Amino acid sequence: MNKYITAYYTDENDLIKGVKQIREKGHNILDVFTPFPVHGLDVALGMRRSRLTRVAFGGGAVGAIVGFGFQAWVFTKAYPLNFGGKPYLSVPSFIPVTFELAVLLAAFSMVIAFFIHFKLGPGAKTVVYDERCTDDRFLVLIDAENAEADEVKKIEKALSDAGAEGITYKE
Amino acid sequence: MQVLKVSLTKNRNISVMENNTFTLTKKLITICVAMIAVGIIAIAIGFATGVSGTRIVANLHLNNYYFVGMGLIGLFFVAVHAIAESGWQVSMQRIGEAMSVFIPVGGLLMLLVFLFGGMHALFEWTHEDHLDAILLKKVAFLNQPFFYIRFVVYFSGWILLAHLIRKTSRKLDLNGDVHYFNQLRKFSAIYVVFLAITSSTSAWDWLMSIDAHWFSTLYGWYVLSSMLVSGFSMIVIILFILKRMGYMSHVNNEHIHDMGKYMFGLSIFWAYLWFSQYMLIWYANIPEETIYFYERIKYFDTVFYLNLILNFAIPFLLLMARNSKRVFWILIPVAVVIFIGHWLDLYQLIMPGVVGQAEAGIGIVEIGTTIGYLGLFMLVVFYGLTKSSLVPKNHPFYKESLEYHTNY
Amino acid sequence: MYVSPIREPLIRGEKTYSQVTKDILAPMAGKPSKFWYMGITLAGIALLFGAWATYQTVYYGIGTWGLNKTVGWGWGITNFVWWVGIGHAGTFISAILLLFRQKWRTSINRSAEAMTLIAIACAGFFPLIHMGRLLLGFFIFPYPNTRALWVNFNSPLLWDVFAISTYFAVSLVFWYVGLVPDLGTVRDKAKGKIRKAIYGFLSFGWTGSAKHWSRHETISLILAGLAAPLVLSVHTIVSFDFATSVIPGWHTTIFPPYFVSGAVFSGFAMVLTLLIVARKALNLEEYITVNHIESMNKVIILTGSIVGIAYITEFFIAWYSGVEYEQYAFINRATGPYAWAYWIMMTCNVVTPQLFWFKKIRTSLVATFIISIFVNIGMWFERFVIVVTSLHRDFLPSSWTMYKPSLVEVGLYVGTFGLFFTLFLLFIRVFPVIAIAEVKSVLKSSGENQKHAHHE
Amino acid sequence: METKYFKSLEEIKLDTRQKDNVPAGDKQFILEMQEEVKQATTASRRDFLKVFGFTVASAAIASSCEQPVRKAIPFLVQPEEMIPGKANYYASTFFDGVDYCPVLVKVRDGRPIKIEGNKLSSMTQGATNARTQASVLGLYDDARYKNPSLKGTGISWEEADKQIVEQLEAVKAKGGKIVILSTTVISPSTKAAISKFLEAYPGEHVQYDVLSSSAMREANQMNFGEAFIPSYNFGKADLIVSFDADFLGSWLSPIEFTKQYSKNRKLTDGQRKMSRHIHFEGNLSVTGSNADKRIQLRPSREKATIASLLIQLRSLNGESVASSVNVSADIKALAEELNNNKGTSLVVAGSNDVDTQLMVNAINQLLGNYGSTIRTDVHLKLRQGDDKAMAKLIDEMNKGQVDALFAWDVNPLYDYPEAAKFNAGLAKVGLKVAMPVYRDETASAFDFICPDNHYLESWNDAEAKTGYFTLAQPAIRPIFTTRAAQESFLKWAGHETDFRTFVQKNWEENIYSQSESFENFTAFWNHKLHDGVYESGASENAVSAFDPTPSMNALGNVKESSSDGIELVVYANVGVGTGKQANNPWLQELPDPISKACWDNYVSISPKLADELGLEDEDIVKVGETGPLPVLIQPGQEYKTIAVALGYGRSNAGVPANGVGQNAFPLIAMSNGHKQFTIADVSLTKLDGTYPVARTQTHHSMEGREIIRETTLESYLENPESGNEVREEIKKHLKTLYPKREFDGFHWGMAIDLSSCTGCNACVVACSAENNVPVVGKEQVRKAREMHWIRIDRYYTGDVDNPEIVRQPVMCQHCDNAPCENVCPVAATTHSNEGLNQMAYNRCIGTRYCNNNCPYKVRRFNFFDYNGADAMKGNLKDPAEMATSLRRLVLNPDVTVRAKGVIEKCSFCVQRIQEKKLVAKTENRQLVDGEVVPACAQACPAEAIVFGNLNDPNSKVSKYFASERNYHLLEELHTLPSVGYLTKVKNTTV
Repeated sequence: MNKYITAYYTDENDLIKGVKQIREKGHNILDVFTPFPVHGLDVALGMRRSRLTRVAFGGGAVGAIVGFGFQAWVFTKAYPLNFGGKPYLSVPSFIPVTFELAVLLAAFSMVIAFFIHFKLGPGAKTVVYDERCTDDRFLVLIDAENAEADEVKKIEKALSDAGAEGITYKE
Repeated sequence: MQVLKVSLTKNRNISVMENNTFTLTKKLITICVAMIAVGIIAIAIGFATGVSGTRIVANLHLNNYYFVGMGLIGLFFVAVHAIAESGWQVSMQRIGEAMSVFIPVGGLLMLLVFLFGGMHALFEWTHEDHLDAILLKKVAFLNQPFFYIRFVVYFSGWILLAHLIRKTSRKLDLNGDVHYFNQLRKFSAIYVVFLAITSSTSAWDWLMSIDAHWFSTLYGWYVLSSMLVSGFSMIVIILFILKRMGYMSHVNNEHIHDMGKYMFGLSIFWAYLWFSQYMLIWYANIPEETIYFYERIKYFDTVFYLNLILNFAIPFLLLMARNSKRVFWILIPVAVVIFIGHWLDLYQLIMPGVVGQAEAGIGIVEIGTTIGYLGLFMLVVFYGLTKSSLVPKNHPFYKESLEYHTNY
Repeated sequence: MYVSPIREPLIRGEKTYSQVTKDILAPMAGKPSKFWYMGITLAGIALLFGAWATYQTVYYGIGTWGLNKTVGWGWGITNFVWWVGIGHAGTFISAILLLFRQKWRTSINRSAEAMTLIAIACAGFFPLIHMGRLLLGFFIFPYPNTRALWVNFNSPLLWDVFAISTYFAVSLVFWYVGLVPDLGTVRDKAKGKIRKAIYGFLSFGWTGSAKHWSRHETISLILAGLAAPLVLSVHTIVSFDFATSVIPGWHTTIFPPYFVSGAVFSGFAMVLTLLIVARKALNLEEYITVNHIESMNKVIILTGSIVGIAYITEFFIAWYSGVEYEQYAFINRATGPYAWAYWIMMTCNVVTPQLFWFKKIRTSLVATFIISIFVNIGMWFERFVIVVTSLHRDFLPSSWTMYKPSLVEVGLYVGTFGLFFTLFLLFIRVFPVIAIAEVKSVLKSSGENQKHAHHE
Repeated sequence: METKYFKSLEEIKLDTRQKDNVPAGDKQFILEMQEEVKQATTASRRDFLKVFGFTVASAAIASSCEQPVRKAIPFLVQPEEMIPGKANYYASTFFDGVDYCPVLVKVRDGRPIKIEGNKLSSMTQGATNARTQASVLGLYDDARYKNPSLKGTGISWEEADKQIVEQLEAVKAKGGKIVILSTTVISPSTKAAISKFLEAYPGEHVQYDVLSSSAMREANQMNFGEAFIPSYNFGKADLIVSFDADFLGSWLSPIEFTKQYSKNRKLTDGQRKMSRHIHFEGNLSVTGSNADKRIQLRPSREKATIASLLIQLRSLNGESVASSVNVSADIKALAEELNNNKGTSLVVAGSNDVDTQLMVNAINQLLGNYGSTIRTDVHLKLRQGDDKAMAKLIDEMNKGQVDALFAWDVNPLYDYPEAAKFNAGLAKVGLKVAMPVYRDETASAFDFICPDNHYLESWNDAEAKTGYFTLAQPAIRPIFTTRAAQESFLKWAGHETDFRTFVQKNWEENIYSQSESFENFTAFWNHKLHDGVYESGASENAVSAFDPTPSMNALGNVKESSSDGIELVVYANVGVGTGKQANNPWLQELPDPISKACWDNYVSISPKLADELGLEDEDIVKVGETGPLPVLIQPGQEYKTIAVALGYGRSNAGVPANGVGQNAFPLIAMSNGHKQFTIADVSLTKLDGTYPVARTQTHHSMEGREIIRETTLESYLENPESGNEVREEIKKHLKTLYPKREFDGFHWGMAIDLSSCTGCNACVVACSAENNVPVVGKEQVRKAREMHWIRIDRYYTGDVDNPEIVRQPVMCQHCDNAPCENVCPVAATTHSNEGLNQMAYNRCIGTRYCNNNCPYKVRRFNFFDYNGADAMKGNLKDPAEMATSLRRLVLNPDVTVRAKGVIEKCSFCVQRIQEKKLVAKTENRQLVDGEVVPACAQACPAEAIVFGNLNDPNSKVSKYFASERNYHLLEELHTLPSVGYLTKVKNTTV
């Protein structure tokens, strides 16, 4: 991406209002960079609900099934041993490990999915539009790749109407 | 919290969209009375068809305990949020307050059952001539005078604190003075502490001592967790009824979501305690403890497993998804399942020891009596709701509750 | 979101977002203070003591400890449970308080979680070192082997392996996921190139994108949802180590919830001990306010009272059971040769936290600091009482013995303190001790300046 | 056979019980030692060690999983009858001057590794005691004198022989006195050899008993005209009255007596009567602790009490005596009881006082016990020592009248009360030859040390009782350059014959003639050598009729004692005993059955006296001039009677023994020429400080728990369930949440008859020997880390001043619902399909979780590297020197030596089970009940332990389990132990 427009807010409430305005005007906001999660911004930006919960559920289910299944296999098929007269399929004994594996896999599958999906990770390439985005600025990023000059103007206008500061067009 | 010495009357001008007074309609009374009648008829049928007195007494005891528990948890709902200084539940705390009105009613019924033959039927340890060595060791605790003294202590404490909390809550509503809010918190704290102790001791008295030889340190907390789930589910059910009647329109999905989370979380918590108790006893397999589960698994297997399915599997699976906790059409069926499930939980706590496998059963008597108790309970709760405004508008956190939204 | 005006602000001072960044990053910048050096030196000495004790244990054997044929576990497992317990506060704060939407967690969750991870590392050391054959400790993992022999899934110690490692792993992930945005802030505020590069690497390419934030919040929430039962499960499973047995004083069904409660109790006490010092040393008094301390003290009353009720319940049921072994175990606790330990436990855990019912005391830093240390001591003794007094006199009086720790055991305990403080001191130099982004997110609703704005 | 090392094997027949069932093909695996072995014929110590390099290596391999196999060299020529990996058993006899026991020696790959009782002896019937069990370790005692020496310098046997003979000739020439000082000699062949020597060099043979019964001999001389000790039969006595005779522990022939005693007290197999045992004593002895009624009696009051009994008995029989002695009500009752048991009672006294023994003889005579419970035609030959002869010898030595002294296997400089006097006299003796088996204090004062073989290296025979012959054969070639003393005597007397030939010849000439059923002597010899036992049924010449006069005179002399001072009893305990085997770590670590203390002797003192004197456990005191000694408060001790064990305080015995405890022998007094083991009016001085004592049990009350269930005979006969009523109640409630496992095939179980166990501790040593149980030393025991797999719990019940003692052997209960198995994370302990709770040592990572979870606390943890099996070197913790390369030879290669950090415990001797199963399998038959015998059951002289298959309803153990007396320890926990206990039944009227 070579051409884009950035503008920032210094207050999250202004940001949300601004974002709503800009989007109402039909401008597509590519991304917003904020120093902290702004409540309601995802709604304002029209984001879908996350599907990471499903990944977590899947991971957890796999963890539970594999965990329980493995224990049951070991105790009944692979190497049945008599421990203190307990039944081979000693279900209550299998619960803790099943639970832990479910949680472990749920957590890890979800977090890994998150990092992979967003290509985040140790040493990931970072594009910083404004270093203060992680401090006190709420930066709005609008794609201007294929925008004509008047389109850019329109966007800049919309941004300024929406109360954004520091409107910058980069080529 | 440092209390601001400001009158908060300025919060009063928040517009309330609907009628803030609950009216106990004839229709409601009729339904409730009809339910009570069903209960009485069922008992009568029971006697007529030769259902044993022990079974009927046990059944009455079960319902007494179950619905007193509901009342206690209703009050607990108010109290625990008051001391936690949380705001979101304020708009529905009247339901909890109203539920607590049942405590004296249930207490009276319980006392009647005890006084008229219940003690002998329910508690083996009252058979003073036939105590074995182990029961003799327990006489210092398990004796009738002390039992009644404890009974009186529990109920007077609960009734008094329920009264104080309701009264303070109403006062707070009248003038919104933070002083009353602080008082409410104080009474709530006392109640929570008192309940923390008495919930266990009363469970030992009224439930655990049925199987007088048996003991488990977790028992009191297990019973409390069961009470919590069923009580919170009952709040949801009443909330639903009120909403259907056109009240409580300010209660939105977020509030319901939170109640759903309670039902979900507490069901897991109940299952956790169930598992802890069962697994530890199963694992050590010491006969003095295993006898308890041995009887239940062997002779009450259906109820034993149904207990787990209704109270853990169904709430866990159905309420896991976020959205299912936000809609009544899932939440209410689950609440009903929980209501039935925890009734069954109590059934399997009481019946094996009192009635035994030969006589026990769930028939017209049990179902009918429970319907009757439910009718009585509802009637009392509805009556309770008429006693104050339905929404405590002058509560300092009222606005918080009203403007409640969260994305989780 | 509306916040009632009668609620106290969580962050003091007129803070702007950039001021928050500046304040919280301040301890990481510049040279460490004299106190920091003193601290790390002391911690290093303790660590060396621990290293010596570890050598003694591994080379000469568990015989260098004070254990015997009857008391098979002593300080080692006491310390293990104690440290695991302490390791419950962080995740409890960040997970359960998150679920309960307690905003005051934001100022303390980062350091509490770091403390958790370090405490778990300290705790994990003990099950390892207490093994007679440490070098064969890998037997405990179910890996395929030529003997086709697996592990015993019936064993609570094995459950422990799964529980502790899962807990550590998930807590680490939870902590780091929360840390990533802040590391982005550190990166962007970094002056030097190397520093920037390092934090750039560590920050995983974080930019603060709204998409990232949205999903970040989702995973934080789900992780909290997962970590909440996990945190309960860990101490539950630790309690199973004892409760599954047949030993009177160990085998009791109340252990799971009571251990969890005790764990949170001791964890909060440790967090208080650390934070009351740290907020002063790191100039973070406006972020970790008396309000925070008071809130934590309330959790201490709650959990301390649960623990107290559990003690009494146990004692009563032991009598009520009519089982002579049970009865003796408890009479022995209260009147036997280790009665002093029992009464220290009772005093520290049941009596002292009740002082927090008084607002004066729970808002006093000095009192809180002292009581938090009492609670730490009391909770250590609780585990000592459970482990040692139950074992030393169990069923057959012929085998009754006494147990006294050796210098090596003391060394191992002191050594974990060394480890704990070394890592904690490094942590405060390397990572932001307060979750910057999270504090900023509640600044509007709970910051002092914003509150005033609401009041006109 | 070229390999001289195994020379003894060629003559010995293989024990038929050990049939060689290994297929021929397997023999190709047989290992052999080569060149070095042959060179070892000259057998210097160094050579020996070289030779043993192989064995050491194999022991090391067998005992340590982590040590690499260094070098395995096959046998060039395989010794006959020796199959690697298979044990051979050789019949032999153990007698060390104190204890006598016919034994079987288990030899594995050339090494004797275990002693078992020989069942063929009708005298002991397979019984052993702790010292017999432990004696195998003495063989590998590194402190033993390894070669002949002269004034501390090693010399060759040739040189020693030459010089001794030269000097003997000189003494003989001048007509000087030659004396052989030895312990009691019960070997007819040895006696013959000594006669041969005394023929060549006229002189005297003085026998010296550390635990002397010379007063009894003298009394019998007076009553019967012959100095002898009759044979007693406790099995025939329905009423036993003992005055301080510790007949189950140290008095005369305790192994034999325990067998007899326990047989007559068993209520199994439908027997409905048991003997009644009344015991008078001041010190609390093992025997006293087993009595049905124990009466505390000050030693100084003993004589008067016996006198009063005699008076009362006489008056009951119409013979009145005028005496100033009072007769108490108790004694009247006792006399009545005795009088009702005429001919079936037995009265014994342990005192070494002639008058006492005379009166006891009169009592037994009066009761008609001679001929029934006491036989005068069969003599017990174990105590032939004469205190007066010994005193005379010392006198003569001091007068310079003794020119040559051969001290064979005696240690008077340690264990003679007037050792200084002996030492002084010794200086005046010209030729001083010591012939010790073990290193001791005496030999080092002698010029010549001509070390004797250990009994496991020697040929020998014995006649313990008239006509009861046993043989001893070497199970190994002498480890050091030692020589049988008999061979030395013969050699010096000019007889160039080895002792084996001599014994054989002696038997052919003197003993064979008594036997008819063999076609020739060789057949007879081979048979008897195989059995180890030959009981000819011979009896002594009749003694003269009982002469009551001396007894009546003695009675007349008795006066009531008015002594009010503290009285002392010195006694030999069941472990260290007289100190002969003090250098045996197994015995040192053996807890005393009463005090449960080990690694020390101490002053036992009554609680009341301790209170008066302000003494507490572990305070230090001086008794007379002996001390400092720690104090242990001992309930049951008579108010003013204190006791100290003998056998401790060795100064030159070797590393484990030296400096352990104090020597109590100097406390022994002489009275009328006899050693007195009870001393009146001793001084007890409190010293500053304390001294730690290691005890394996520190809590002594059952705390009201149903641990040991007891009843009385009366109640038992009324209701066999009595004392065990609670079991039915418990059984009703034994509900389980998962079904009980069934075992097809075997389900091993063990039953222990609490009525029979006397607390002799033989099982403990047997178990240690069988299972390579480490010895951990005093410091570790004090830290409660002893490793014994079997322990004998002892509890006091009743009055603290005069408690009853109950005891219970406890080992792994092999629970079918074992709490320990559940919790091991690595599955190192699991249940076998034969009901065994098994440990996989290699799998164990040492969490000790199983140990914590064991309600019986029978699991033991290797806190340190006690035996060198650890992978890391240099961290050995072996204060008792059990892991020296020599002592390691005693290790049983069938049992893994456990490394540091590993839990271990009783396995029900699984190696024995497997061995017998294999035997049965190769013989294509079923195992027979009683075929598998764990080491503890094998060792038990009281047959208290029964082992077998619970799935076989006809097995003995099943019958025991079905008994109304049977119960399980902590059965209310539903651990389903495979060990059952039979209630203890006491024959008391209370």
